[in-house]
Amino acid sequence: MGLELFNTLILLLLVVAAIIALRVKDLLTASVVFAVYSFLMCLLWAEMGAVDVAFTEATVGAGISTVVMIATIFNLKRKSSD
Amino acid sequence: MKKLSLIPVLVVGALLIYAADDFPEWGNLSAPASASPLSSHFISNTGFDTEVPNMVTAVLADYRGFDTMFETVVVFIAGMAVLAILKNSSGSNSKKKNFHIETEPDIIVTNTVRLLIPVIQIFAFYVLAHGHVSPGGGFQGGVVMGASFIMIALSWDLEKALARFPMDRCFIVAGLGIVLYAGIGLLSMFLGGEFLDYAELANVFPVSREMARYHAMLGVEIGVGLTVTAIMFALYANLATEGRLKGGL
Amino acid sequence: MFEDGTIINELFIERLNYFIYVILLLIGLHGMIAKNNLIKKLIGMSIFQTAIILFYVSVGVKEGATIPIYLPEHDPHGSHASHGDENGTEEAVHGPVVLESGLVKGYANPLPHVLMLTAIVVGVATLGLALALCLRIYQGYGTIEEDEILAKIERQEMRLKPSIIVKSADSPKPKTSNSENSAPKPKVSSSPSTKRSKARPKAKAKTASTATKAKTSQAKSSSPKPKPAVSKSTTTGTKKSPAKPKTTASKTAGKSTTKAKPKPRAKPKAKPTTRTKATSTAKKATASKPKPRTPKK
Amino acid sequence: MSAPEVTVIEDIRPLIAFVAPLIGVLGIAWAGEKRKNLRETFTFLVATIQASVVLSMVPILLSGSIIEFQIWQMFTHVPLLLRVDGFGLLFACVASLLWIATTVYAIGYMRGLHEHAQTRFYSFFAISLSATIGVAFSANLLTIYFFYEMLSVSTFPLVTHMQDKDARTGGRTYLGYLLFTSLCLLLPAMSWCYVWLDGGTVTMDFLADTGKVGDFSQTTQMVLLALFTFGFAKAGIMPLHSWLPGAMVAPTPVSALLHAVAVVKVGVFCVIRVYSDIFGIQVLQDLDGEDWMIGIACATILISSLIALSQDNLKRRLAFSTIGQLGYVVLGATLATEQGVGGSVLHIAMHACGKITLFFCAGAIFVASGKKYVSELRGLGRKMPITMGAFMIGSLSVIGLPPLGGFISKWYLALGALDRGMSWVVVVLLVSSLLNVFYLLPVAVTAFFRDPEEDQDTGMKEAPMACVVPLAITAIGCFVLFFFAEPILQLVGLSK
Amino acid sequence: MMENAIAWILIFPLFGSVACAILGMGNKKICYPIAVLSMAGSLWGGIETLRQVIASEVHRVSYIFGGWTLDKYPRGVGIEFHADILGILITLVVLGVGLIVSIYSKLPVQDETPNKEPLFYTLFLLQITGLAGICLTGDAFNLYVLIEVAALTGYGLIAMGSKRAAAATFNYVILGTIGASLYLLGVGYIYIKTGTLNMVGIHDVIVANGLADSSTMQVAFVLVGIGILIKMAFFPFHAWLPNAYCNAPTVTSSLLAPLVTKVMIYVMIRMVLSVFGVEFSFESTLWVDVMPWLVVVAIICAAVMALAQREIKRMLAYLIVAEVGYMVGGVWIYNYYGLIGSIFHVISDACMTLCLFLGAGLILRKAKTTHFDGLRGLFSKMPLTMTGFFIGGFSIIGLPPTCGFFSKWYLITGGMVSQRWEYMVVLMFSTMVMVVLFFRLIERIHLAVSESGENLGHGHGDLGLTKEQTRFDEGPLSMLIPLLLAATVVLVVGIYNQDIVNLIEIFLSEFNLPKGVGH
Repeated sequence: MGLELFNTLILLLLVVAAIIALRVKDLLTASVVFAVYSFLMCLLWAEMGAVDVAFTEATVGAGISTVVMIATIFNLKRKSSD
Repeated sequence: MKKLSLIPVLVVGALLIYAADDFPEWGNLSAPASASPLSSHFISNTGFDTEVPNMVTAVLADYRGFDTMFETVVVFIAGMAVLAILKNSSGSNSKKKNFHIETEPDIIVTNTVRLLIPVIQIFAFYVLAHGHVSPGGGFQGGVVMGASFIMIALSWDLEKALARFPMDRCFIVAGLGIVLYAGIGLLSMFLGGEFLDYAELANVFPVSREMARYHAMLGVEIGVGLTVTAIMFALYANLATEGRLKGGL
Repeated sequence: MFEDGTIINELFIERLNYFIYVILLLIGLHGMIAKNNLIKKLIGMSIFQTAIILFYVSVGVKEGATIPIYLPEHDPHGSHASHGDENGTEEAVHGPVVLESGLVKGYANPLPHVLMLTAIVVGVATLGLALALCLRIYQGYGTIEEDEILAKIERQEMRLKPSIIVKSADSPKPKTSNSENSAPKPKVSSSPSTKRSKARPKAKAKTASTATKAKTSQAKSSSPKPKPAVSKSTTTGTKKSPAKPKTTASKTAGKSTTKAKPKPRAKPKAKPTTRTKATSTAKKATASKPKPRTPKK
Repeated sequence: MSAPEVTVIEDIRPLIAFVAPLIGVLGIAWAGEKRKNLRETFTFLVATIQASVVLSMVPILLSGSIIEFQIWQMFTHVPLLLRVDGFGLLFACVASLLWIATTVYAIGYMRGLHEHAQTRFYSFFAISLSATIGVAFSANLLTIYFFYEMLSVSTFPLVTHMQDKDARTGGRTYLGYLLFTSLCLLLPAMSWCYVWLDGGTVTMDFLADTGKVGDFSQTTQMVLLALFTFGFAKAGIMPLHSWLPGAMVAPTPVSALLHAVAVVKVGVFCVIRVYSDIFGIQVLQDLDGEDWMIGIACATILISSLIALSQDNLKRRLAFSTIGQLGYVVLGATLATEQGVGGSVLHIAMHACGKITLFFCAGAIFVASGKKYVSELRGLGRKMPITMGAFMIGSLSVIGLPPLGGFISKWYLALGALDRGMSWVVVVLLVSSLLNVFYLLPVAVTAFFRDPEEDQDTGMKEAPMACVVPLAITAIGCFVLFFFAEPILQLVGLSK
Repeated sequence: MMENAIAWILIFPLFGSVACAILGMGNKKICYPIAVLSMAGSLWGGIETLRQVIASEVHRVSYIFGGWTLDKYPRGVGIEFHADILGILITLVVLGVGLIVSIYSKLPVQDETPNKEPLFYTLFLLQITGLAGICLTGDAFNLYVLIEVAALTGYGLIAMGSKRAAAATFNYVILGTIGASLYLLGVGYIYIKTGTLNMVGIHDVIVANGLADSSTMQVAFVLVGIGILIKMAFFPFHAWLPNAYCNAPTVTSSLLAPLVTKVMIYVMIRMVLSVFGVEFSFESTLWVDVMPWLVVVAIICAAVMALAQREIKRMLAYLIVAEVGYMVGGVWIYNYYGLIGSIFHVISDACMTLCLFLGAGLILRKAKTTHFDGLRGLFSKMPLTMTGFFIGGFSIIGLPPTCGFFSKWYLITGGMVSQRWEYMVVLMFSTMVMVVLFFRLIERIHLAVSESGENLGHGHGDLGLTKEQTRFDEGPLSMLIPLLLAATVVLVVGIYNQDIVNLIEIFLSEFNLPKGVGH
C-alpha cells in the first residue's frame, strides 16, 4: 500500500510538473522543471521495476537533454510568449 | 488556433480512455503481454541462451540486437544532422546573450571537477562493463562518459574540452562505434550464421556458444558506448556554440 | 465516455497509470500543437514521448514481480554455470539450465523495457536535432515564436513576388533575417526585380570561392569598419539590425540604393550552405561577424 | 458480323508501316534547319515507304486473309495487337497516299511562307501520321486508344505552330476537348467493358468480341454507346465539335491533312469500329434509344451546315463543312445497316479526297495572295485558274454530284436510311446537300464570275508548283474514286 | 553471401555511410564513389533477394537476425526480416531510385552544400537504409525504429537546404514525431492485447483470439493508421510536405519526394493486409465507408492547390499529395483491382516523381529558376531534359504507354468494380487538373505568350528571347543521364507492366479480396 501511495503521489506530481513546464514563461525555468519531470518519471519507473529504463531516463531525460536544452536556450531568447 | 487545437487532443483522449476500458487488469500475470510465450521465453531462457543475468541487456543486445544497432545509428544520425544543420551557418546576426561568461573559470568549481572527472569516467566504464549483471549498459555508460566531457566544457570552457576530444575525432569515434557493432554482426555472418548471430563466434574464440554471445554483447555494448559518448558531447558542443565550436557556455 | 461512471471509477482505482499516461499524453500533444514557442513545442514533444514510454512500462508491470535481473540463485553465470546437461544438446553441456516455468512469473516482463530504451534514445536524438533547428531558425528570423516566424515568411514571400529569378533560383532567402526587423527595409527592397536578376549571374560565378573565403575570413578578426555596427548591435535584437544595412550602405556610398540592394541580401548568403553570391562588402560583413564574440573570452 | 473463318497471317508489315515514320523523325531531326532539302527528302521518303508498305498489303487482303502482328502483352488478356482488315487498310491507304500529296504541298507552302521551325513541323507531322496508321491497324479497343492518345498529343505542336495568342486559344480548346473526352469518357467506358464482361477476361477484340456488349441491360448499352460516341470527340459530333474550328489556326497543310483527313477521320473511324465491331449491327438495331444517336448525327449535319453559311473566313467555313460531313459518316454508322456502314466507309475516302482539295486550294490562295476571307476572292479565278478549278471540283464532290466521289457515298447512306425505314433521314441528306451548295459554290462563283476591284495588285498569279500539283492530283482523284467505289466496297466487304 | 543477400541490402549502405563519415573527413571527393558503389551493392542484394523470393514456393523469404531461428525458438524472439513479393518490389524501387539519385548527386551536392559532402552522403545512405529496412522488416517495433531512422535523416537532409528550410523542417519534425509516436502507441496497444511484436505473430493472435471486436485493437488500428497517414502526408496532414520539399536541396527533394510517401503507403498496405488482416481491416472497421470520401476531399483539395502554384517544385509537391490520395483510395475501395492499382501506382509514381524532380533540378541548375515565368524557350535550350521531364508529366497525367496510364487504369477499374463512383469521378477530375497543369507548363515554355495572354516577341516563333537564352545548352551529363534513365524506366515499367502486375497478383492471391463485379 505504501508503494501504491508513492505511485499515486508521483503520478500526480508528474501532471503538475508537466503543466508547469508548459505554462511557465521563462524557458530556463521550463527546462529545469522539465528535468524535474524527467526525474519523477525515472523514480516512477524504478518503482515499477524498470530499472534500466529508469537509469536511462535519469541520465538522458534529467541529464543530457536538460543540459543540451539549456545550452541552446542560452543562444536564444530566454522569454517565451506562452 | 489554441482553441482549435483542443479538438484533436480531446478526440485522441476520448479514443485512449475508450480503449483503456478494455485493458487487462493492472499487473495481471495472465495478461497477454506478460503471459505471452515471448516474455516467458525471455525470462526463462535468457540465462540458458546467453548466460547474461540481466535480461534487459540480453534482450537489448542480443535478441533484439538489430533494433539496438539502429538505435545506435539513430544517435549517430542525430549527431551528423546537427552538424549538418549548424555547420558554417555563421552565427547569429541579432544575438543578445542572456549573460556572458567573461570571467576566468572559477577555481573551486574547476578543482572539484578535476577531482570528480576520473570518478565519473570510471563509473561510466563500470556501468558499461557491468551492464550484464546490473542495470546499465552501453547506452547509459556512454551518456555518463559524454557527460564527463560536457562537465569539463562547463567548468573550464569548450576549448579545453575540445582539446581533449576534438570534434572530428568525435565523429570518427562515433563511426567506429557503429563499425564495431555491425562488424561483430558481420563477422558472425561470415562465420556462417545470420547477421548478428553472435553464437557463431564460438567457432573462432575458445568459448561456448552461450559465452560467445555473452562476450559479443560486451563488444556491441562498447560500440554503443563509443558512439553515444562521442555524439552526446558533439551535440552539446555544437548546440552550445551554434556550430562554431567557440565561446558557448 | 466520461459519463460512464464505472470506467472513471476503475480508472482512478486500478488503472491510475493508464489514466495519468493519457493525461500526460494529452498535455504533451496540446503543447506540441498549441504552444507558440518552439522550445515549448519541444518540451511538449518530450512529455508526449515520455507518456508513451510510461504506458509501455506500465504494460510490463507484473503483480509481485521483481526487476528483470536474475536473483543470485537463478544466476546462470554463477554456480549453475558448471553443471547441467539435462537435454543432451551440446549447447547445454556446461551451460545453465532453463528457468523453471513456475519462477517465470517472479520477474517483470523485460521486453517493454528494452523497447523503451530504444524509444528514449530516439527521443533524445529528435530533441537534439530539433534544438539545432531552433538555433538555425533563430539565426534566420531572430525569433522562435511561431507566429512571428510565419509573419516574417509571409512578408518575405510578398517581397519576393516581383522577382522570379531570386525567389526560386535558390529559395534560401537568408538575408530576410535582418531585413525583417528593420523598418526601412521594404522601401529598399522594392527595387525592380530586373536589378536583382541581373545581379544574380555574376554573383553565381564566384560561388565556391567566396564561400570558402568568407569562412576563412570569418575566423580571423576583421577590418575596423564594421565596429560601429557591432557596438550598436550589442543593445537589443531589434535595434541592432537596422544598423547592419546602414554599414553596408555606407560602404557602398556612391552606389544607388537599388545597386546596393543585393549587398545586404548577399551578406548572410556567404554564411549558409547553398550557393553564395557574396560581393566584397559581403565578405567584410561576414568577417565582422565573430567580432562581438572575440572579447567574450 | 465478324467472319472468323478468314485466314490470319502473322506479318510484320503493319508494324513497319507504323514504325517507319518514327524512324524517319530521327532523320528529319538530324537533318535539321541547316539541310532543308535533305530533311524534306527524308519526309517524302518516309511517306512513300509507308504508302508502298500499306499498298503492298492490299493483294493479301483481296486474297481473303487478314494480317496480324502482336507488339506486346499489355494486360493479362489484352495484347497490343495490330490487325489489318479491309476497313483499316482502306483508311490506311487514304491517309498514307494523301500524306505524300501533303508532303509535296507542305514543301511548297512552308517555303512559300518562310515558316519557322519547319523541322519541328515535319517531325511531329510524321509522328501523327504513324499514330494514324496505328489507329487504322488496331485490333482492339485499348490498342486503338493508345494510338488515339498518341495522335492527340503529337498534333498539339502542329496546332500551336504559330506560337502566338491565337495558337494558345486554339491549342487549349483542341487539347481540352480531346483529352477531356478521351480520359474522362472513353477510359471509364472501356474499363467498364473490360471488367463487367466475363469478369475481366474480355479483350474487346474487334473480331472476337463483337456483340458481347449485348449482355448488358438496355440502359447500360445506351450509356456505353453515348460514352463511346462522344468519347471519340475527334469525330466532332455536335456538342463536342468546337475544337475543330479552333484548330484552324494551324498552317494549312496541317489543317488539310490532319483536320480534314487524319485526325477527324480517325475519330469517325473509331466510332464506326465501335458501332460495327464492338456493338455490332444486330445489337444496335435491337437497342431502343439508338435513334437518339441518329437524331444527333442529323442535327450535327444540319446545324454545322447552317453555321458554315455564316462563316466568311474560308478555312473556318471549310472546318464547319467538315463537321457536317463527319456527321454523314457517323450517321451511316448509327443507321446500323450494311448499306449505311458501307456508305460511311466510302464517305471517309470520298470526303477525304474532296475536302483536302479544298484545303489545299485555300492554302494556295493564301500563299499566292495572302487572302483568307471569302469576300476577298473576287476575280481570283482569272488569276489562278487551276486552283479555283480544283476548288470547284472539290466543292462539287463534297456536295455530292456525279460523276464525283461524294455522290456514291451519299447514295449508299440514303439506301441505308431506307433499309432502316427512316425516310426522314433521306430528307435531311437532301437538305444538307442543298446547304452545301449554298456555302461552297459561292466561293468558286465569286472567284470566277465577279470582277476584281481595281486596287488589286495585278502581278498575282498561281501559287508555287509544289502547291498546285498536289491539289490538281487530288482534284483528279475525286473523279477517279467515283469509278473505284466498287473495288473499295469489295475490299471493305471482305472484312465485314 | 547469397543466403544473406537480404541482409546485405542494409549492410552496404550502412557501412557506406560510416565510411563516408570517417573517410570523408580526410577528403571529400571519396564520398561520391562510396555512395554510388554501396547503392549498387545494395541493389545487387535486392535483385538477388527478389530472385530468392520468386524461387521459393511460398514466395517469401524470412530472415531472422541473431540466429533465433523459428525451428529452435518461438516466433518473435529475434527480429525477423519478412520479404514477400510486395516488400521486395518496393525495396527494389527504393534502391533503384537511390542509385539513380546517387549518380545524379555529384554536382548539385558540391554546389548547394559546399564542404558538407561527407555529412550529406552519410545521411543520404542512412536514409536509404531506413527506407529499405521499412520495406523489409517483419517486426512492428523495428518498423518504428526504422521509420525514425528515415525520418531523422530526412530532417537533416532537408534542413541543409536554406534558412527557409529550417522553419519548414521544424514543422516536419513536429508532425513527423506526432505521427511516429502515434504509431508507436498503436504498436503498444497491439502488444498489450497480443503479447507479440512480430507481424506474422500479431496476425496469428488476432485470428486465433478473435480480437476483431476488441476496442483496444480498434483503437490500435486507428492510432497506427493516423500515424501512417500523417507520415505519408495524406491531405489534412500534408502541411509539412510542400515547404519541406521546396526548400530542400535538389538531391534531397529528388530522393525524398519519390520515396518517403510511397514507402509509408506500402506500410499502410502491409499493416492492413498482413498485420491486421483483411477481415479485421475491411469488415470490422468503419474505414471502408469513411476513407474513400476522405480520399475524395484530399484529392480535390490537393489538385486545386496544385493549380494555384506558379513554381514547379511547389506544384510537384502538391501533386504528390494528390497522388497519395489516389493510392490510399485504391486500398480503401477494397477490392482486388484497386489494390493492384495502388501497389502498381506506388511503383510507377515513384518512377515518375523521380523523373519530374530530377528534371526540375536540371531546370533549376540551367535556367536558374523553376518559376513558370522563367521557363520560356527551354525546349530549344535543353530539349533532352524537357523530354525526360515531360515523359514524367505525361505519366502523371496517365497517357499511354507510360506507367502512369496502367496504374490509373487499374485504379479506375477498381473503383468500377466496387462501384465507388465518387472515387472514379474524383480520379477523372484530378486527371484533368494534371492535364491543365502540364500543358499549361508546355504552353509557358513553348509559346511566345505571357500568362496574361499578350504576345511576346514578334510572331513566327520568336519567343522574345536573346540568342544565348535559346541556344542549345544541356545540363552536365552526370545529371542528364540519370534523368533520361528515369524517363526510360517510366516507359519500360509501363511497357512491361504485365510482369510486375503478375508478381503483385501472386502476392495478392493469398488474401481473399473481393474480385468479382460489384461484390
